[in-house]
Amino acid sequence: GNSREAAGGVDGCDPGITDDTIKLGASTMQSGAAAAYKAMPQASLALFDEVNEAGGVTMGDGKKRKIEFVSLDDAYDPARAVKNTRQLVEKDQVFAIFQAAGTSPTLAIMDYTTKAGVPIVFAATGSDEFQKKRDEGATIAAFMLPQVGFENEVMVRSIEQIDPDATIAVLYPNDGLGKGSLAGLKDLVKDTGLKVVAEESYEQTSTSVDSQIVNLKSSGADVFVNFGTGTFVTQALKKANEIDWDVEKFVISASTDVSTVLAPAGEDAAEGVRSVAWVYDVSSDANNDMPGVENWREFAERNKDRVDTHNSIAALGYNNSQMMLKALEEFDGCTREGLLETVQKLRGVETDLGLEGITFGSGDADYPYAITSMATMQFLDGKWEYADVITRDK
Amino acid sequence: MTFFATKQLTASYGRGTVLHNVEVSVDQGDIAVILGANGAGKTTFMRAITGLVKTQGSIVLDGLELVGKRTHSIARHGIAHVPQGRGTFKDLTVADNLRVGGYRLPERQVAALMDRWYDFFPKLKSRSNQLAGGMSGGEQQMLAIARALISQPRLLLLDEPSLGLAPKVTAEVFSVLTEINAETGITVLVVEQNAKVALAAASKGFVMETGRIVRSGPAESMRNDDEIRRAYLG
Amino acid sequence: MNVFTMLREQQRPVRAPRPLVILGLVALLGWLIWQPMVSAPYVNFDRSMVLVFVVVGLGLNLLTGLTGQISLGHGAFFALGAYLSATLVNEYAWNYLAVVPLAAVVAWALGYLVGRPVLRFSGLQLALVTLSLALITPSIIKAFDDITHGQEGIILDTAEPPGAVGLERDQWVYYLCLAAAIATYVVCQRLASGRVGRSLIAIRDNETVGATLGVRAAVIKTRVFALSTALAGVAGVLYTWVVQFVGPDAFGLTLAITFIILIVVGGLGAMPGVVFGALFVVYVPTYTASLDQSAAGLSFGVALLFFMFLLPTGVIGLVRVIARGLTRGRRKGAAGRTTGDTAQESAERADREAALPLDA
Amino acid sequence: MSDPEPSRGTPPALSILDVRVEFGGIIALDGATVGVAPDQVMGLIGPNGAGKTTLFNCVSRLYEVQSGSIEVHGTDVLARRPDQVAGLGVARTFQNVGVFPTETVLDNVLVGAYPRTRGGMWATALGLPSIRRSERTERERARALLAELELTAYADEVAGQLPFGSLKRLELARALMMEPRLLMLDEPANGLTHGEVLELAELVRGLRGSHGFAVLLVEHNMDMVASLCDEVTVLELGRTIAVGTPDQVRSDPRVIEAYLGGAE
Amino acid sequence: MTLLLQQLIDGIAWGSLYGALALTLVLVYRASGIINFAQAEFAMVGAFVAWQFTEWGLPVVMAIVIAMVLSFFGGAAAELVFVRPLSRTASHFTLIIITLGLMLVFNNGAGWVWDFSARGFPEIWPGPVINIGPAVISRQGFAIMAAAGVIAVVLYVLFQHTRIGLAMRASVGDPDSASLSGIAVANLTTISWGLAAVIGTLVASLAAPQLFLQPNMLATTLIYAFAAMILGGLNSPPGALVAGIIVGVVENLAGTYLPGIGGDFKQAIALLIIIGVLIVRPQGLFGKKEVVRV
Ligand SMILES: Nc1ncnc2c1ncn2[C@@H]1O[C@H](COP(=O)(O)OP(=O)(O)OP(=O)(O)O)[C@@H](O)[C@H]1O
Ligand SMILES: Nc1ncnc2c1ncn2[C@@H]1O[C@H](COP(=O)(O)OP(=O)(O)OP(=O)(O)O)[C@@H](O)[C@H]1O
Ligand SMILES: CC(C)C[C@H](N)C(=O)O
Ligand SMILES: [Mg+2]
Ligand SMILES: [Mg+2]
Repeated sequence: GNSREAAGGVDGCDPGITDDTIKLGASTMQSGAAAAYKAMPQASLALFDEVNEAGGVTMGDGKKRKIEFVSLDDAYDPARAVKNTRQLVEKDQVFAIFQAAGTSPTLAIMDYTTKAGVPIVFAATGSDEFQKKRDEGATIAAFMLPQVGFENEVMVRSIEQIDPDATIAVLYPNDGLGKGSLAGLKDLVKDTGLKVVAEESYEQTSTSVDSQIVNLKSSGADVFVNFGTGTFVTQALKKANEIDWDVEKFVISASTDVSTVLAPAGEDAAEGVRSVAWVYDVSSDANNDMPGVENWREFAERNKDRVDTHNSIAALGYNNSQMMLKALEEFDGCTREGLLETVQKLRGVETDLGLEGITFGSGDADYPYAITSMATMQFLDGKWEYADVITRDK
Repeated sequence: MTFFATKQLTASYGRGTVLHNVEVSVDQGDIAVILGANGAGKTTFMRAITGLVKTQGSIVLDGLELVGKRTHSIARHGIAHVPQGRGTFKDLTVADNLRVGGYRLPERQVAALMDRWYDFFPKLKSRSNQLAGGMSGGEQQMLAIARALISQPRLLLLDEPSLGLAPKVTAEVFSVLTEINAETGITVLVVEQNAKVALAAASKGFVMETGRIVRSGPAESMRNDDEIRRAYLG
Repeated sequence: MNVFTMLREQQRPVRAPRPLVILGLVALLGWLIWQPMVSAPYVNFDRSMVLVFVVVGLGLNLLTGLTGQISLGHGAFFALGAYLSATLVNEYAWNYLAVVPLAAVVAWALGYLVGRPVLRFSGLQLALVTLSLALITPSIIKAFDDITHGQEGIILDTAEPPGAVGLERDQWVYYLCLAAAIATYVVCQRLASGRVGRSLIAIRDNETVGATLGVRAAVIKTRVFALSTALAGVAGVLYTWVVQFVGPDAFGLTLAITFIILIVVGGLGAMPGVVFGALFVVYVPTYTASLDQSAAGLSFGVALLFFMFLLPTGVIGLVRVIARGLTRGRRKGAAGRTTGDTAQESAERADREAALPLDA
Repeated sequence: MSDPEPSRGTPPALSILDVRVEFGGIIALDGATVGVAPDQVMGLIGPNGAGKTTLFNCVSRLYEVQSGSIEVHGTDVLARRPDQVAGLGVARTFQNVGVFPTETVLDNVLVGAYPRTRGGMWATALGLPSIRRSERTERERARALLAELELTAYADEVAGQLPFGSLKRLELARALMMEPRLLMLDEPANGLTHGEVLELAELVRGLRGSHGFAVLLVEHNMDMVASLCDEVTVLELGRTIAVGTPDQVRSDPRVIEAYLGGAE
Repeated sequence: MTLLLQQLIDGIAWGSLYGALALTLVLVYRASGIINFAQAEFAMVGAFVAWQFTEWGLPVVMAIVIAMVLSFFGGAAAELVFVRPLSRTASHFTLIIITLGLMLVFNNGAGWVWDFSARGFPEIWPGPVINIGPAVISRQGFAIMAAAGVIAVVLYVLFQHTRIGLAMRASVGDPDSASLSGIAVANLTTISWGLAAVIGTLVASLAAPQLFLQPNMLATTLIYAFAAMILGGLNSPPGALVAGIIVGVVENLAGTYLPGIGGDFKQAIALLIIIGVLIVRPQGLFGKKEVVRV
């Protein structure tokens, strides 16, 4: 782009939208340590392409628009996320940032987008930080991971159901999410019979968490809450099993993938693990008979080359994109302002992969997270058994 | 009969050719000396023989073409090369240096040969367990020569063996060379600045200037040549 | 002699008539100053990043290229500067410009303290130690999370242009970085040539011999190390102006590799080369990312191999060889050995001519 | 007799008294004593391993001295760091050449100007004009020296590629660039033909005449020693066993026995 | 008490892994005088190859063996192509950069082929854990210890009691003189690179069930392997293993009992060990000092 100023859109409209196209963009981690998340934008691209082939999405103003989705890689480096986002806004002139991913990068770009008046919608992150940001007026809405505080709340409630005065041992990654979760948990148990008696942290660059698990066991706690992610969860389960530490184990919703997280630990190692969820686990074939899951399987089949049907991250991308489509159908303006409001208003939206009894959208401009109800679940002989849905009360 | 001969030998480093059509031939049992000013290309010639520089042309040892062969296999065909300015393994002990010399011989034989050279260079014996890097310049030169001879070569290349050696030792080295040469008929090709001693021991002589052989002939004829006297003997 | 061997050999700077040099310099400077006026903000920010890397790269080149001391750990000092800027500006409301000298001093002092013991290590050991430092820099940052806010990092709103100058933020930052880069370049260029430069190479080639010529390796090495860490620190500050965010993940192994690429791609020991290195590390990843999730890292790896093999003298080596080719006709012997030109001749030539702008 | 001439008022260029050096049991120097008067050329000969180079390395402070004293022009060297010795006007060459292989021949020589010239990192960074000026004059000086040692053809070559003999001459040029008051040469004739040796001797004598410095010369080439040295000190097993004119020494039975052998 | 014992055992188990990797570094260092920063990545790729064979239905042991054979050629090829052409002329810096380049290429190459998500890896010796008093050790961990021990001894004998060891030391010191003595320097180096890769593949395949297979599997262990190598004295195989175990144990105990360290800051220990050793005892526990002579 050599023209100094970002050319404004036509007649009162913001840049990035025309009568037959709307341009969305996002910088996400697609290489390096967190490269697995590339599956998310991939799924979105696949879905949008299908929509475009069918002529586009019919938006609130009755016009059919094709969706252009520009997806850049920041390798989970916030600095590059900022750089990319500037480029998206100034060069590609996207209308909105859709499905930004990761806490640090999303936090990093937020001030810039807010200044530029560009909304960040359906981002794949749930740190409590965003509540603060929203209170400061950030142009964000309907993030597609549960607010960490809320997930903790759900977890605490189900621990109480099991044993109202249980002692808890916690493993957490030494990062914003991990420490935030720990702090949140301690906060929640304050006025309950529950008690955090041991906490161990690990670095994303650690070799193993064996030593931490051994220490946690020696605390004699009744419940093991594991805020870890990825292989560290698998390692933890495996080690706990080896030194047979059989207590109630909780993992966070981000670590519930059967094929990549639970199964590798060994069949009995993951038996009985508890967590929460808002979409069906696609990594196992347990729920294939659900109509929504069937849709997903067919979609994945149609886009084999880009979408792995058993990849939960891809499934999230699919889910988020369906939310985006829903929002566009509702949206009848052509300003970024307008889109933000539309997304904020979304409520009770049903998607293919949403668990039964769970809908998305807070309908509350002040609460920038779209997930307001979750199901508790337990991992029993190789599959997740979903139990009662808990809804956020405020 | 010619035991060793180079034909049309040219050698070059990355840039610029250093040797031009060098033709040298020596018979079995010869001790041949190569004289030449500094920078003439003597070292390059030696390095060319053992494949340490890029060369074209032909080098024949006892009917076997060496050009194109890798250094270690050239060595295995019975050529030992004492490079200019040491070439000892600084972080190996004196004894290990000698063992490397006997790398391809049976242990027992090596032991015997080592004793022999210990006797000739007592200094080495008294230091057999010192790291070679600690030895003095001359001591290292002795070590290099001993190591070369231990490998029982058929052709011995010496690049300025007297370098850093005390006059006495230089004399001794050349006399022992003639000894061994008489004993085993080993062929020796030596680059030497100490022409006096070298020509005395040698049977044949060559003069190299700017990468070319400009004179060659029997050693004594050279000893009596005025031009050579002025430049190399004095 | 063929081109490949020329590319492998260290090439001396190509010299050109002084008027030409002046002209070139003026033109270049003009372009650099005019560009941001007509470029989109993100373009200016990218260019500012290039300049930031130039500042780091120059210091590293002085240290590694000339003095022969490998450091893969300068990311730590870069981070130091960045976090100083972030915290002082955010928490203590410092003037963002005031942070620059402070960062320089602090990074210099720390570099001096670290350098003193560490620079006694051999090349391999040094590489190993500094690589390890790079590996744990992020966890060090997180360990001080009460200051650094650990993983979340720090968002900072800084380097707002003074109203008087009437520039946008991106332009203002660009000019600041440009000024820093030029100043650094001049200093490093001077240090790289002449008495000091020769002593650095002496240290690289043979410390013992250097000592007998009065070169006090221990001290000089430490000073150069400290200088390079100071520059890394300053660059860290500039980085925060451009990015307006600091987080631990930006300062790990990848950054270490990036820094090495800076000098390898440009050309070891050749100050102008750093510019090419900086362009490489800023722009290449943006193109590769679209290929595959591994392409960015792969491209860096391949670049390292490629340059070490085919272009050990870096882009600058190539530039010089080409320039030679062009000037050869004009002055025979300019290429490589100036055999035959006598003392006075070449001395005079040196007077008549100065170095090319990008090629001192 | 082994004392440096006491007669002179000015202190000797070099006086090494009773120096002892050990390397884990190996006694390299065992009370060696050498004296060099100002503008004297002193030869230093002795069998291999006698301790000649070690002696050099002691003066250069590259080796630690167990006992004894070393003074250069009356200043105690042992109290100095290696890099400070150069400041005392001591220049040396190395037996197995110590050039900077990746620097050009010209730059190698220019490093020789280091101890004489000013301009540290700060001054250089600021680009003070004085520095530019001295740089220019030194360059001219260096080129002149290269011409004198017939190395001009190599001036812009990378030093690593020079033939051995040229390397020795390059080292000499660099040493002379230091404008030394004491020049220590470790086997400078290595790799030179008889003819070249005589030229070299001629050159050193000439330079000494014009610049006036003392020389300590380690050399196994007796022609060189004879044609250059005013006096010769003989070292054996780290001890000084004889001092005298070249002819005296050459005819000294102990020297012949230990060093020269029949070959003379 | 149980805690201490368990931490000790885990420390030894992981330490053996670090030690085993250090062994591969030592082997290459002995043979070519350089530290191959890509060594851990070689091993990782080897494990991936083995995994690929298991995916294609081969029994795990056979898969690993085949992978080991292949990695010999892989390692040798890497040396032939990337190191040998430069090894004689090039500076340390060049070679370091080259191995860094290889590290990136192998890591991201693996990511390209197998992507970055973690995979389980079958155990060669499945079954319940082994009880040691109140504490336990996984069979896999035990296997690593055993393997590392054997390898260390074999390498020690190779270096110390065969001519090959002598030849290696000679080649590193002065390649030209070595080949002038009839030593096939280049082949020696190439073979050692091959062997190092073989060992790496074995070790990585044994560790994979614990670490879970993904391109960055061993990247995090690299720094510990460095620490082990330095502490062990750069070129002593037993030294590397012992040092590795020391590092592992220290790491675990410090992580457990030192308040400041904690689970997340353990890596710093490795760096501290490295620097500390280099300053206090550069030749490491088992290395020997070098003379410097001018
Ligand atoms: N590595 C190298 N690269 C480029 N040129 C070289 C190299 N080594 C030697 N030369 C050139 O080859 C020519 C001959 O060098 P060489 O060492 O063979 O001479 P020499 O006769 O051995 O001299 P000396 O008697 O001093 O040892 C010289 O001009 C030298 O510059
Ligand atoms: N760094 C060292 N470590 C161990 N021994 C050493 C060291 N330096 C010198 N020596 C020993 O000290 C003695 C004297 O060595 P030096 O190099 O001074 O002899 P030199 O007189 O120069 O002999 P040359 O005429 O052969 O050069 C030798 O026996 C040598 O082995
Ligand atoms: C390489 C240099 C330091 C010279 C070495 N001391 C020698 O005299 O052999
Ligand atoms: Mg020679
Ligand atoms: Mg000596």
